[in-house]
Amino acid sequence: MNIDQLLLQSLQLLGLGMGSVFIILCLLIIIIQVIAKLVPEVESPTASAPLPTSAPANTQHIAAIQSAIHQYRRNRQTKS
Amino acid sequence: MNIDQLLLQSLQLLGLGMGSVFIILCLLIIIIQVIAKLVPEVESPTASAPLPTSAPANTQHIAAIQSAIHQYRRNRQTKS
Amino acid sequence: MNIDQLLLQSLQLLGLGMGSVFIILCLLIIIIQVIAKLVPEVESPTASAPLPTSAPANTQHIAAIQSAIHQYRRNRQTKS
Amino acid sequence: MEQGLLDLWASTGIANFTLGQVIMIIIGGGLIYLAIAKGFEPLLLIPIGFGGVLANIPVADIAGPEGLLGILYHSGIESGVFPLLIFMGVGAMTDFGPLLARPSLMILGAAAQFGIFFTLFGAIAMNLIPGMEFTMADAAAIAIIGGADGPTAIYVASRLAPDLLGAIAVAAYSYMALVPIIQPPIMKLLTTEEERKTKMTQLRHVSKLEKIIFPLALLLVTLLLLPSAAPLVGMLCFGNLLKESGVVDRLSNTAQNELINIVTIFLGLAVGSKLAADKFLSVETIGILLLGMVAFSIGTAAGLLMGKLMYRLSGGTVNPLIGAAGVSAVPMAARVANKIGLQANPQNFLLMHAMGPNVAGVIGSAVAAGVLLAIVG
Amino acid sequence: MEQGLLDLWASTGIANFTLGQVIMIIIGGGLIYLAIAKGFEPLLLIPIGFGGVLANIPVADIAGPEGLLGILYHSGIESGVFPLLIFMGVGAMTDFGPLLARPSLMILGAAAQFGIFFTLFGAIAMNLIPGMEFTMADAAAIAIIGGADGPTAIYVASRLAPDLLGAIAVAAYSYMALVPIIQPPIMKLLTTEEERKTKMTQLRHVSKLEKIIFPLALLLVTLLLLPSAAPLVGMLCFGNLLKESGVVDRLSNTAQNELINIVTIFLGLAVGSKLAADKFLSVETIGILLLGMVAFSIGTAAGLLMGKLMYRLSGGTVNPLIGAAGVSAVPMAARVANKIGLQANPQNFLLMHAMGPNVAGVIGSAVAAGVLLAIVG
Amino acid sequence: MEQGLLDLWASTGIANFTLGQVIMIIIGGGLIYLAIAKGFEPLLLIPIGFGGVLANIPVADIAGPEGLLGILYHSGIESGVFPLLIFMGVGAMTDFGPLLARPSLMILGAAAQFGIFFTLFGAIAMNLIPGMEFTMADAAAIAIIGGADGPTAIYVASRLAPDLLGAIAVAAYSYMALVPIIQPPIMKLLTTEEERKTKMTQLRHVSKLEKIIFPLALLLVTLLLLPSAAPLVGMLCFGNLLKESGVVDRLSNTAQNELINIVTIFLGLAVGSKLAADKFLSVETIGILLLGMVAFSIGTAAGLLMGKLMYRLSGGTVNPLIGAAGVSAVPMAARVANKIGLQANPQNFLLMHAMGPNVAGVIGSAVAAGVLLAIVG
Ligand code: NA
Ligand code: NA
Ligand code: NA
Repeated sequence: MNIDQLLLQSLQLLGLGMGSVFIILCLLIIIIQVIAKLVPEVESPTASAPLPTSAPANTQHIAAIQSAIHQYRRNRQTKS
Repeated sequence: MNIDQLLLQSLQLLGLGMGSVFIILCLLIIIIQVIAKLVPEVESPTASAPLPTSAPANTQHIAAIQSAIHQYRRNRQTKS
Repeated sequence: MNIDQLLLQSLQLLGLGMGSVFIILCLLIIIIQVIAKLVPEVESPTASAPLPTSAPANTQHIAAIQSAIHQYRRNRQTKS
Repeated sequence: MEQGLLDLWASTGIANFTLGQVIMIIIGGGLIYLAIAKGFEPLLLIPIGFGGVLANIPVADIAGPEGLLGILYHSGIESGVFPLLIFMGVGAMTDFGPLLARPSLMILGAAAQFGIFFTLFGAIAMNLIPGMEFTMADAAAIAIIGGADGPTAIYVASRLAPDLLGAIAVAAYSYMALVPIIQPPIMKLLTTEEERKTKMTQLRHVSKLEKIIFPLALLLVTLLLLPSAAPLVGMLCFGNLLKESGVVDRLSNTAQNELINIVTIFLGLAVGSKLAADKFLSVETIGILLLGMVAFSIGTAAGLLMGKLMYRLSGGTVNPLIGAAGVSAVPMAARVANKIGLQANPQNFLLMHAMGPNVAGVIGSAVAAGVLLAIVG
Repeated sequence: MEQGLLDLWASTGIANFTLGQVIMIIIGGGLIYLAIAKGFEPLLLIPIGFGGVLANIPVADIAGPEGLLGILYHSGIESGVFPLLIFMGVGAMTDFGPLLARPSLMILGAAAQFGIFFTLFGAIAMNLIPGMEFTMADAAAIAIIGGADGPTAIYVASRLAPDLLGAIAVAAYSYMALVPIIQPPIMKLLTTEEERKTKMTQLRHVSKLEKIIFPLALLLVTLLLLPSAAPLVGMLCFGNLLKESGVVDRLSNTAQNELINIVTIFLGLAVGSKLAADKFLSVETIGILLLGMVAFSIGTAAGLLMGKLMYRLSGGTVNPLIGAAGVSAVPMAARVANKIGLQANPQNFLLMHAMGPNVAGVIGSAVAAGVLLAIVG
Repeated sequence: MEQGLLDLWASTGIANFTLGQVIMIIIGGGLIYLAIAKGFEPLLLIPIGFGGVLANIPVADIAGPEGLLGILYHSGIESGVFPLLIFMGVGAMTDFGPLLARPSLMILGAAAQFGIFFTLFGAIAMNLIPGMEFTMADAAAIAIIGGADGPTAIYVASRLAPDLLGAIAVAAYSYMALVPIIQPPIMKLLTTEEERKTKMTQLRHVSKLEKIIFPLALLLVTLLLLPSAAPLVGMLCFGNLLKESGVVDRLSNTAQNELINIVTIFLGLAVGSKLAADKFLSVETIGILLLGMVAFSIGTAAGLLMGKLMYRLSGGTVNPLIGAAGVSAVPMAARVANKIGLQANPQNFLLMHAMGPNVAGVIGSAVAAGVLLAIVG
């Protein structure tokens, strides 16, 4: 490929590349705005905490188990 | 292998598998009970801490070194 | 290779090896002493902290950003 | 320019999607949703779901042999390294104390493995349905879902039926997350109010030395009787020994924190690479999901029935509910037993008592895995 | 004995050094000096510089296929694994909140990518200079320096022009460190005092749910339109989802701490292996350094000009300085915008406003990388 | 069914054990016992011992090329990666301050390497005993035990005599653990009460800049004179530079905590894979254990004798006890010197003074390793 072709191709890439970047980022802008409009309807101030309650299941379990272990050990110590 | 043979083989596996699981876990029960009987003789309430004293050699060293370093630095500062 | 040759070669290695170790470590002693002589001229008591000021750029940035975020959040809370 | 535009268009996802990929991306998104919104085993299902999405992106070939997920799968799951490292971390996190305090309850963890072997039979029987075709290796890999233990299921599936690995892992973790929904009805069906009210006596004190000896004894039994289970059981014991020895806390802490976290991320993504549409979207997957549910339910029932037997034999000092914890699904199943026990009697704390059968279930399913690998593998 | 001495002498570095290796060791030392004494991106430039020194030690062949650096390069960079894991960590550390609060500023992050594509053209044009020979793949790999994002640059260079990787990585991180020196003159040249004084209104509150949905939406757009960017964008989104989901904090913490630290050490050393004299000491490296500077400057200028346009269109509510942050170089470029803004108006805190374009620049250059990989790769 | 039972029986360990495997499992258990109950280098000997047990389980083939230990060995030790990463972590944990404060004491760290080269000669001489057959490479790998440095020994053995690696690593770590037992009698034998009472003057202050320059100077000397030592010394210097530079604390902390912990677990297990019965249970192993003890003792003696020389030359201001710390075994040997010094004079704190020769011994044995690799390798 000679230098003229390369230069032409790189100019094309400039156009295609900047076009792609703008199209994708503009699309994201629109999507973010749509999400922002939809989300507040779903999310009331108090409803913003539904995830924490159901989510950290594992740590809750662990906490529950640990407290049970502690209780069990305390009982043992009181006894012995 | 036809389906009848497969079914027969899977039934055999059921027997062998559950047999193995029960044999191994029952053996473990016995071993745990034996260990539990043997250990208390070895381990008096105070003797339960023999490991910690000899064990965390490395951290002890490090602690010793760090305290020596601190001492050395304090000395230096007092001097200069 | 017969055992006599091996023994001779290992004696040679003894000489070469200890020679190399002493040469390199002695060279290091000299270099350390040279560095120690050169460094104090460069480094006055106060100048001993030039690195910290320029160095932890990243943490500084992060700290700056975090404080800005905090400020922004505080403002938001005051408003709402 | 037109050629460039055409090339670019030809490289878009839109121009290359197959229906299967679209469905799998939705399924991956669904797993992420369940993990975040419903708390379904998020530590595994977020990476698996996300990996599933990435694996089904056209053109990028992220799950191919040169893509990130493909590399992770090849080096970590095909080799067996990731599930074994997870098992080491699990060992370093597990306290076998409750098991050692009352070892007879271990029998409950044995009984619950009936779910595995019954399902093996069921999977072979499913070949009678037209369209289903499970080999003995497939059936064994599916059956291990009944072990209710993620790394064991992934390890066995990677050895016996790599093509089914995605569906098996998803089923295993999903049903583990569903334990609070699957188990209670079975527990209530198979036990009487009287049995559920049973209070259990406090566990004896277990000395440090017993805890150190146990992983070594477990390894010894395994290597004598069932060496094919030795990789799994061995790494569990190794992690546990790091913890209980008390002299290598920095290794134990790393094994149960940074190392298991890193491996969990990689394992999840790599499992996700097996959610490729052509493997996952098949009638077999439906069979796997059905059989997994059967395995869990039968395992729970077998544990409960053995619990009832122990209730009788012990003169009513063993609450049969803790038998359900024998399926493993640590610590979820033990918590469920505790909860149902509390419903029957608000003074009835079964959690520590259920932990024994619960960790026994981990050992039991590793042993079952060893049998399957020895005979079928 | 004489033979032994001769052998030993023949194995010394002194007897084997080439001039190129000496120069490269000095350059490696220079990078370490800049990193420590001047604070130039020390997290990367210390490992890269040290790796460069190690790679140029004669006899030892540490950067060869059986040496440590060669092994790290082969398994982590040739495969693409390391930059993708860094990107995951970056995702887990990034707060897209400011971007979501005012998404229109994302256009600034798009404009700044002009630096990349202009430099691509410039690199091809450099072929007119005798001695320079850049293929389209080389030119694309060099151009990505303009993305001002280290892992993206390394990822693209490893795919398109591995021989130039050393110079490209050094240029990318050096110019990122030089952002406080390169950008201010351009910012002052292209904006008026009036414009720089512009205060911006406070950002709106962004809900947790929006932050969870965003990485999934970003991935969706990428996989629909530009799957070749999916590995990079996907891992960024995955890391961010780990963080924002709030249910897998232990994975998120590991991704943004231990895991990214380990990979940073390995990545730096492995990049250093490409500072071998025969590859680095060439006229092309001078071209790369020049073009990298051009890329940064043009990117900055393009961001600023788009900022000026938004200043007009928005009726003077957008400070054009934040356009310069669109090149990425997170968070350095945002800090520079903040600093120049404060010089014009001591009440003018632009930092949070500049963070939006700043992280948009990361996305923008990942998208640009996808285009280059799709068309050139 | 009978066939199944027979298959299962044929797959048990009992049916497959060889006597050698039984002995090796007992030896592995013995190492674990010594590590836990006696505090013998537990960070290494627990993983090595456990790996040794796993490697000798019949059928499972965990140390084979497709087993976990085999994979770890191949990717981490055969490649040299694990010992080098450990050395990086050691560098990040080492404070060269005491060495820089009184560099002349470095000569003690040189003298103590006599143990290595004397043992090399001794190993070759052992060929005179019927049944022993050590090549020069074997002898060199065995001799490095005298360096009293685990990663150096493993690195050299993996390059020169992989078959002996298990025995060499076990000997090296065991004798390092035995330093408090091996060294005191030699110290008391070779020094007078008067000498042991010698108090040493306080060390001068070492500036930050000296500490930053030192690893670079050390690397420079190594690459000029002995590039074959560059991988080991280079990674030591790299780790130390991460620490002393003060600008990459997150990398330094990771190198000396999570990363070294992870690699220690893997390295130990992988070394254990070389405790396979057929390699370990040979007359050579007895030779290795004997020679290792000789190496330690001669190294200690050489350090002490050089210490006595310095005591004379310095007019009694150098306590010869610190010469024994020149073997490395950081920080155990320095502690032993301190303890023996305190016995002679309760006001005599030698710890910081012994740290200089102690870390010099690490450098010295890395240099010795370089000589061996250059001439024998
Ligand atoms: Na189970
Ligand atoms: Na960018
Ligand atoms: Na040494």
